[in-house]
Amino acid sequence: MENTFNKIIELDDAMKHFRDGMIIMFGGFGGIGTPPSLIDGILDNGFKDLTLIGNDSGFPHIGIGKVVSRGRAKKMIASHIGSNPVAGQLMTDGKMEVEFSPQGILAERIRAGGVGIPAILSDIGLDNDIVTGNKQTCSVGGKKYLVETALTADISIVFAKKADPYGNLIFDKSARNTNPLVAMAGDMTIAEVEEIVPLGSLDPDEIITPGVFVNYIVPSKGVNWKWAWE
Amino acid sequence: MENTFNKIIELDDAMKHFRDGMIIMFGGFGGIGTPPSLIDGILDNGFKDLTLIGNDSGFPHIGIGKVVSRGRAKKMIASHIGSNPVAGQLMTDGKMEVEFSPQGILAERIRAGGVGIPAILSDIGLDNDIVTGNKQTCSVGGKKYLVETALTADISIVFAKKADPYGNLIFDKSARNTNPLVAMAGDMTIAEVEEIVPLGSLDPDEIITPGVFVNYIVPSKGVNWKWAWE
Amino acid sequence: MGMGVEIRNRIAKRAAEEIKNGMIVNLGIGIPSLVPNHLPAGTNVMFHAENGITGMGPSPEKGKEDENLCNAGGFPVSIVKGASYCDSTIAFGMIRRGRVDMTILGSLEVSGKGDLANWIVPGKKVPGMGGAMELAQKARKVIVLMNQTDKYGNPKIVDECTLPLTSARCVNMIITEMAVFQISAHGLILTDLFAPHSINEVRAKTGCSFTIAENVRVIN
Amino acid sequence: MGMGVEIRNRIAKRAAEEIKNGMIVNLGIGIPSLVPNHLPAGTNVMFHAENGITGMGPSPEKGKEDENLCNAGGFPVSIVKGASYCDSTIAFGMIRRGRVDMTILGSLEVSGKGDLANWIVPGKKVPGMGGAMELAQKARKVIVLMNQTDKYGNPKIVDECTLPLTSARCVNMIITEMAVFQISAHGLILTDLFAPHSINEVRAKTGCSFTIAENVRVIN
Repeated sequence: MENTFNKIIELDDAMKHFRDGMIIMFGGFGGIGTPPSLIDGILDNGFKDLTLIGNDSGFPHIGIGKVVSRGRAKKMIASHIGSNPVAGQLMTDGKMEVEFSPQGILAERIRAGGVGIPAILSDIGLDNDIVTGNKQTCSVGGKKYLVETALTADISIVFAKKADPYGNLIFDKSARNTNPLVAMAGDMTIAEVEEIVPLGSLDPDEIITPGVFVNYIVPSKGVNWKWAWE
Repeated sequence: MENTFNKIIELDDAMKHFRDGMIIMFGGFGGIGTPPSLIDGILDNGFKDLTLIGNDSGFPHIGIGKVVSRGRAKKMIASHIGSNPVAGQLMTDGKMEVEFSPQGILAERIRAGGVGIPAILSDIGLDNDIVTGNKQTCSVGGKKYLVETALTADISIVFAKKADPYGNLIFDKSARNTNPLVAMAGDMTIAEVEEIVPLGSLDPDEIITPGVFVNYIVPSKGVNWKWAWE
Repeated sequence: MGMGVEIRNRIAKRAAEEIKNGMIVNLGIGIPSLVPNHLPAGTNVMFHAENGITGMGPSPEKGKEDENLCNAGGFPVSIVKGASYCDSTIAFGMIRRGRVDMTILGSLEVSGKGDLANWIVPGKKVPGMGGAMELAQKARKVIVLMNQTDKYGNPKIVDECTLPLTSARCVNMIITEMAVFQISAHGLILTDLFAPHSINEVRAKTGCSFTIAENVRVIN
Repeated sequence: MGMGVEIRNRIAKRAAEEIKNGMIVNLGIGIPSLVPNHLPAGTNVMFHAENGITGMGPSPEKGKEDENLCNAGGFPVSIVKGASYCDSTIAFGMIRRGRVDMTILGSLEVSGKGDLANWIVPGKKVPGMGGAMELAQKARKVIVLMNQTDKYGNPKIVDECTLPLTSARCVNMIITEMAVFQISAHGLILTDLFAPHSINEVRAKTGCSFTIAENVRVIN
């Protein structure tokens, strides 16, 4: 494959951009749409003290759950950790800090980071201590709202069905979920893709994530975990 | 064509939902992507005192410009009116109020309305009187931001390339522009479409606007104006 | 929920009656997932999932699962004609914009005022709210399907929730194995009774007062 | 701008030198639209339009225009391989997120500090800011192409802008028919001179002081 924009790299080269203590944002929802090879790369290279931002903590052996279960995260920002009991245990034991954000608001905060909006206002969970935490409020038109600040990351990792050499991405069915949002929010974005196709072969009307937001493209080795329903 | 969801209607029936003094939001950018038959319907039915929300005021005989030029709008919220001298004259003469919003922030305000977010914070034009107007500010992390409130409308009108009977929409090239955003922001949304295709014939991965947001579908009679470059 | 299949299906069937042609409906896990089985053939309803599906269909046959086509709980589904995929912000945009007509979910407790507590058991289970708050606050109609009592026999419909709220005053209807309640500005109203339960029996197992509709329907 | 084609192209050619492989560039109307004609063959650059195009190509031949493929000014364009369409929020997301490497635009006035005034002439022209503020504030590099003086011979590079600002301290480079200036923390620096103009001539037609780079390049 032509590598016109020098974005196509091997997994090992992608790993050179990671380091301990980083803020990593990951695409996916219950593990579906989370990039399996990049997750393995993070594990194999021993990166730790990570702050992970994404929809949920996956399952113990699925998706980001693999990283969480091995104690590599010092903090998570997620909407729930219910499907990963190890995450709950780490939180209870004080080994991992968890910041909960309502699911749709979390997605909007990630998108806000991705499109350079500093914050959004929200009325979700306004009277709920766990949501409000010590968040600032702002009154507009006599109504009080929470200031939900944008989220960005040092590196975003996403999983796509196809990429062209510019990094234009299309996703597969419900594996799209948070990926297009996460793809915009990283200071650097690495896309793991099932297939790389020649420039010009993706229909410009069908591209979901413009390559503008993608720094590197890594060919996927495929999902190597058993799904919860298997 | 099957009309399973009773969303496919004729232009005349669509017009029964309009009335004088309404807030109408329109898709399009410089006239491109603005629904020509719905615009003609509004003109032919004499609707007036309208508040129009959209990217710009088109050209005098193109897009929403046709409505503006005939003095049917009492107010516009737009990012510029530079391409329509009639709009400028109406503003100068005090016959039409114009509220300017930076283009990308206007698009975000429309999107915010569309996804039920009450407002976003913005640092665009923060020290510019015309942008700030009497807008509220909010300080986060020691930085001052403008509170840019969401925009919604009584009716949103959009222009799409194809619709299925559920109102799932795809757009044609750069005629997409603000249409998917406007489609979400209307209390009622009417899509004028070039082609209606059977349910199930649009690829679910390629649908840009889910039919959830579309109340009615009107077949287009096509563009009947001369483009500025013609 | 420790409930027999037959009873679970009876609850789901009653919930299915609330779904009208053209609606967009979000279903929680558990009994709510049984609701589609009880819809009359030809009902045009679009089932919505928070992860970005509009138009979910039934579970695929074993062996035909697609790992990239799953519901918000991570389990394989199919799609119907007219379905579409979107990112999570748009899926929640549908909810917050009021385009999701109904959500049918389970709960730990519901108060007579419609307060919903279905996400935390302090000191035991703090899994995060997921999308529950947005659904509870913003879906046009919130229907709770749950047992009349918890495993210790204590009423789950209460005067004031003891568990932390997911959202206040958001529940419109409760369907249990014993009865159906509407929650209006005037409080809790019993509208349906599942045979062979009696109103007195329901009263004994409800933690708050309720009124009784003029024509209580008895469902056999 | 009342400038000959040759001079306009000279300015555009100099601006084209600033574009490096892999960049994403937004072009304003007027002289900036000539810049692509001066790029070396094989430069991989993606031109960005606010209405949602990444990867614009040249204007189509007369008669081959597509009314649904136009730039932000409403005029027909084409696309290159690897192009994509998006909605306006994403097009501006690219700008605000710092993914647009450069914007090349015209101006009415620029101050020596890099203040940009290109959108309003009070009492005469109040057309709205369009996307100018976002581009000026958020593109990684802002290059202004304009005449050294207005039609009355008054300098357009000034100490303090007299017209309302589009954005303060945002311009990185100015290219006129006479010279090229960089704007740094140390103020305005003349780096290039277009023959046959002299530095004294430029000084006479510049409304603020500037320093001169060590090795001024003379462009013939």
